Amino acid sequence: MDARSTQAQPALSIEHIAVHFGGLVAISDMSFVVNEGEVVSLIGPNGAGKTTAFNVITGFLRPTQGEVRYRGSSLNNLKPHEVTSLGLARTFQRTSVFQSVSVFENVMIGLHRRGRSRLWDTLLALPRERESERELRARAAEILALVGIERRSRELAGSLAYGDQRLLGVALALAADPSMLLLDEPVSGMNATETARFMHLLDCLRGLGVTILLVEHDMPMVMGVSDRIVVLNYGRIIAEGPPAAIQGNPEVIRAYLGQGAKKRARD
Amino acid sequence: MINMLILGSTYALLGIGLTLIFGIMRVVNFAHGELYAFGAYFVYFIAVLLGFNFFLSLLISIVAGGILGALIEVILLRPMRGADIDTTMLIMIGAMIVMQNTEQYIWGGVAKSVSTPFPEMPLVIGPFSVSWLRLFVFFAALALIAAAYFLINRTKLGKAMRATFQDRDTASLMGVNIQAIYMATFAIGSSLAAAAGALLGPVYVVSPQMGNIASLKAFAIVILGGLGSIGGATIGGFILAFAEEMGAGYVSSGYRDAMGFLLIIAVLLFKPTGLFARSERIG
Amino acid sequence: MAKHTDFFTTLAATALLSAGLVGQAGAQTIKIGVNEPLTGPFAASGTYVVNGAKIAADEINAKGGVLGKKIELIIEDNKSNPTEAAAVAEKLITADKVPVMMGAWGSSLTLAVMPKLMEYKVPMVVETSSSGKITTSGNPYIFRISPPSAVEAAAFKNILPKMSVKKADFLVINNDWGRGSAEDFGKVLKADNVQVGLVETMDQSAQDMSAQLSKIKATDSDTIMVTTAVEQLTLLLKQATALGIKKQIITTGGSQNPDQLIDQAGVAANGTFHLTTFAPWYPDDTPNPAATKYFLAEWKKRGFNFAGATESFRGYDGIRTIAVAIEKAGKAEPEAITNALWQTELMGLNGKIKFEKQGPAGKESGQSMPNVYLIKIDNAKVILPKL
Amino acid sequence: MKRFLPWIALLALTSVPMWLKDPYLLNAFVTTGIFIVAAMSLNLLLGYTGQLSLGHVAFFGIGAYTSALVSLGFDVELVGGFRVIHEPWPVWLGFIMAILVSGLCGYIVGKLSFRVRGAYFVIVTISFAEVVRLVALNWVELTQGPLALTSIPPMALGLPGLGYFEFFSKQSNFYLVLGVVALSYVIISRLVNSRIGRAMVALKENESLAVSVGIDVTRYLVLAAVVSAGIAGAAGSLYAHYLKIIDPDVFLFLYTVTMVIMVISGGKGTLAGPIVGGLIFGFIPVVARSFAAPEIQWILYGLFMILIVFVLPQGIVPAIEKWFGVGEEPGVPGAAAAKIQDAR
Repeated sequence: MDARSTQAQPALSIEHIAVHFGGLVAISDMSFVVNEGEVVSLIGPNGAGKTTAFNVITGFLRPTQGEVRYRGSSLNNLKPHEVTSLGLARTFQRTSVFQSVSVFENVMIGLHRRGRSRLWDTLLALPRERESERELRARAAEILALVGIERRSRELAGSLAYGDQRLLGVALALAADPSMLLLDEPVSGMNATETARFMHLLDCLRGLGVTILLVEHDMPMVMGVSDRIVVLNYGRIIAEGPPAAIQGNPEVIRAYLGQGAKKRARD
Repeated sequence: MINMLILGSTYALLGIGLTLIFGIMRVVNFAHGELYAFGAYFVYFIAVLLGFNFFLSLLISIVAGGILGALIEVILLRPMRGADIDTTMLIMIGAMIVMQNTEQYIWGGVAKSVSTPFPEMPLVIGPFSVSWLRLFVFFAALALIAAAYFLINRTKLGKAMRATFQDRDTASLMGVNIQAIYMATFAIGSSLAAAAGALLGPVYVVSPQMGNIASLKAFAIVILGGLGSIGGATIGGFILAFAEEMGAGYVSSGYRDAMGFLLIIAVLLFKPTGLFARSERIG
Repeated sequence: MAKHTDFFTTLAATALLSAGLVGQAGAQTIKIGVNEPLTGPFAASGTYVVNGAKIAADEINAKGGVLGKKIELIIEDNKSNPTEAAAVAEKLITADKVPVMMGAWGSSLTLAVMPKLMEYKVPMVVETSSSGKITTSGNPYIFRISPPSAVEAAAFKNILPKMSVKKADFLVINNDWGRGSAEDFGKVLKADNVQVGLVETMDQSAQDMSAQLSKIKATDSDTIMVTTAVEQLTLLLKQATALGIKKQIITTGGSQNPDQLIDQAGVAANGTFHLTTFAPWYPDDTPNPAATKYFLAEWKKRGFNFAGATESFRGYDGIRTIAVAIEKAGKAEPEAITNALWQTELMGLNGKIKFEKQGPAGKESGQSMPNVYLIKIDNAKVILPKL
Repeated sequence: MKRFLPWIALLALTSVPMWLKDPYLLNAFVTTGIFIVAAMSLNLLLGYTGQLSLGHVAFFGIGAYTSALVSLGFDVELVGGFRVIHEPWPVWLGFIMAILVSGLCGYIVGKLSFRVRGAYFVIVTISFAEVVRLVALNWVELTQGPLALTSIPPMALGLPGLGYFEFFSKQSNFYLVLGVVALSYVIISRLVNSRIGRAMVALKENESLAVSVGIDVTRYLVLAAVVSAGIAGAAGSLYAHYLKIIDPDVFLFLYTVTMVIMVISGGKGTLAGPIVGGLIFGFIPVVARSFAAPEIQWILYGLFMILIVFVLPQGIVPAIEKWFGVGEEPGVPGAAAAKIQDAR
């Protein structure tokens, strides 16, 4: 993974993105930048367009207009798996793991892009196939150790505790060897201990130089880990800045008024 | 041209039944054609063997089709609720094999014909001629389609069915009895298939094999119209009839039945949700 | 129903104990294998043929059997499926040890069985199949009593000048039978300076032929030559009437079953002509009136509908042919029966059964040349038009 | 222990012709074996990528026709008066061509039809099979249509210096089919136990998630379709040269149903599943024939099908494994317990 180099070099830039579903405007003219090595959070009330933004960045949705660039290259016409190849990996809100496969196999699946064997190697059982598999196994063990669920590796992913499933989801994303991670509500549904563990993991990742874009409702956590926060409401950016500035922003407070009760619900 | 409309109306009946079942229950009903055959055999049984009035026999077989459908739902599908689509599909294929061979066991392989009170000489208007029976079938089918529409759009049951189609969990939360809705759906779908069989049995002949082709055609219709769309199935029925007639008339009669399938492939490649589906997510 | 191999014996065999256990002890009867479609699309016809075969077997046994032993029919269902037809032949020959067989109705079914006959050198009497390939591909174990379409067409050549046909369209079932007929009858028509217009096909399972009929209605031909099974023919006649088609309709193939047509197609059947090989309506005019009367009486006694007689007589003739051959062979062994079949001569329900050589020299198949009749349906009655 | 099971099974099957002398049962083994090969190929699609193709018989039939036509030769006139004459080739080349042509068709169908999923995919595949059947029925010049292709030569292998070996007897056909089963087993097992197989399982489990870890879904679906179609084509070729006659009935929907039920009853997504299920459903008709009337045989077949799905929805092999507590080897999960909703 990349070393942490120049601080203010933009990694991901969102330029005038708009998304319309039929007549419905999900995002109108959104622009922001995530710099290399930064942890940025994207927050906002339900329906503000956070997950839509994620889907646009990772190629699951085509924007109606605007452009997404990562390290200088446009992501606009790429398919999701091609976006991943560029080093952007994401997690999902709800189902984030392959349920009926073992934890270890989950990570092996995640390591897909790192495999070196070709079809013929596999069919003819050439040495390269075995070598490649050995490397992948070693790497999978490393990643599981990093997120701290190595002791669960033989269990079925679907039988894991909720918090561990979220961690496995991150492990899966990490397996794609990303230079940037997009996490969609990673701690929703976690208890306090699990959340604390997760925040520690984020610190580790930051230490490894991974750029992180986070969508999250858990405010204490957002305030605790973010370098900068982008606030969305009704598909547009209403505020942007370091946590301290966002906390006191009157427009943000207004947007969140009355939303408190529903905060936890999915958008 | 007239023939096309008549064919189309019965195709639509078949299609509506199948699309209801798929849309609401997510069951790919391979036994649909067998319910069609059941309707035809039932008419044969009570009209020819028991000597009932022809029109009364039609009504009774439609009801009987519904009852059989309800039984199939309770015995075969209810225990497998929540199973994936492949599993229920296999069960219905099994049911298809059992039903078809039971028909043959009971009635033998020789085709039966149902006599009707209509005159055999056709109605001739200018250059066109059409048999009275077919004319009756056309209007009866239209009436049944209208009844199905009324049921779905204007009754409480229909409302609950539509709610279940939109979102099963929410409907269930709103107090819709999902078990009952499923049973009703399968029964209605089955009775529409039986109705198509009861109407066409006298036009054609009644044989154990008649269900095979009916199932395939029903699938074609439903895909054309978009899975789960009733209006689509109606129009799909007419489109299929049109394509077949055109295919036989202008391409080659050998490829007549290929028309429907080519149409399916074309539609799915260019508009995967069918021609008239509400935007429904695939996956 | 058919006599089946003992369940437990076969179970044991399938449980892979030993094949030796399967062998049947003691030859108290002479077995004849019958390989017919009893389920699937051809079930109706196959069942008719089997019923005819049973009448023949009972008649022969009532008269003391063959070579002093009773004959026993081992009837198996080939499910209207070529793979199964071959498997059934394998079973009949190897497990039931039948020295001779009858089958397999459809041409593709018979063709699938043929390699097995070569393999085990067991003869088979073919009772229905019409494909030319059956007797021309060099299989010396094939003895066919049904006429291939070429034979039927040749017989039609003599009738044709007496009918008024100037231009004919064809509407045939899309299988070997229909396509073969269209080809062979087409040749005969052209040779007689009759124009051949459209050749339309219909799928085996098709129920609505209106499109094809509309197309034919629009041509300037005066006659429609039709080849298909009776169910489809019924629909076709009804639909032709509904469309107001006034052309002369002649059907070929000999399994049209005029009674079923009269019964089910009603007035639509009036005025149609049919080429058939068996005329049960006028037993006295058939080649073998005594046998015809016996057969029809027996058919009726067993509660089968009269209409089935035109299909089932083939099964009756087939078994009688086999019985005569076994008697002539003097022993129930495949090779002896094969040789005896060449010498077999009897009067069947539709004419003399005697096998002529067909196919490549040295490995010819046997083909019998039955009579062909032209009948007409007039006012719901079958008549033999005097032409 | 588990590692040796396939070898033990292979050894046991190798011995069959040595003590089973009943040609009828041996014949049942050969035809069952041919359908097992086809079922194994279907399992690759259905069990590992989760795509149910109910038109699989199309590839089987295309293989059968290709192999038969290559070894028999043909002479057709294409559109525009272009005439193609093909002289008969050795039979083993027909076998290879069958695999290639079926594989190519798998590629085309895969490319086109993997735009849709679920019930839509099922129906596209059925339609494809029906269209192919109708072409085989109506393109009389090439396929002889309903007149059937007859006198298809038996499978033969020409080894330089060693002479020419024809698979004529039942025993030799048994070993031929067994060999193809074993080879298909090896190919499929290597494939599914590799990173390619993991990618397939991933996209069956959760397509969006699979995509997000960088798996090119279409690529792997198409790859599975190509391999699967190729193996089905091989099975079709075996069928043509064993039965020695084919007609458009090789495209019977019932054959697809047979393959599917073999896979499901044995256990989809397990390597041994199609073999176990295949042996059971291959021999049900043989056993049923001995005691039941024809229609009853079918009714039993259908009932047994329903029963298996009711009692063992996961299939026999996973049930046995659970019973004996044998875990599946990594990379080969049992049939998925729950369908997972799209994450979007």
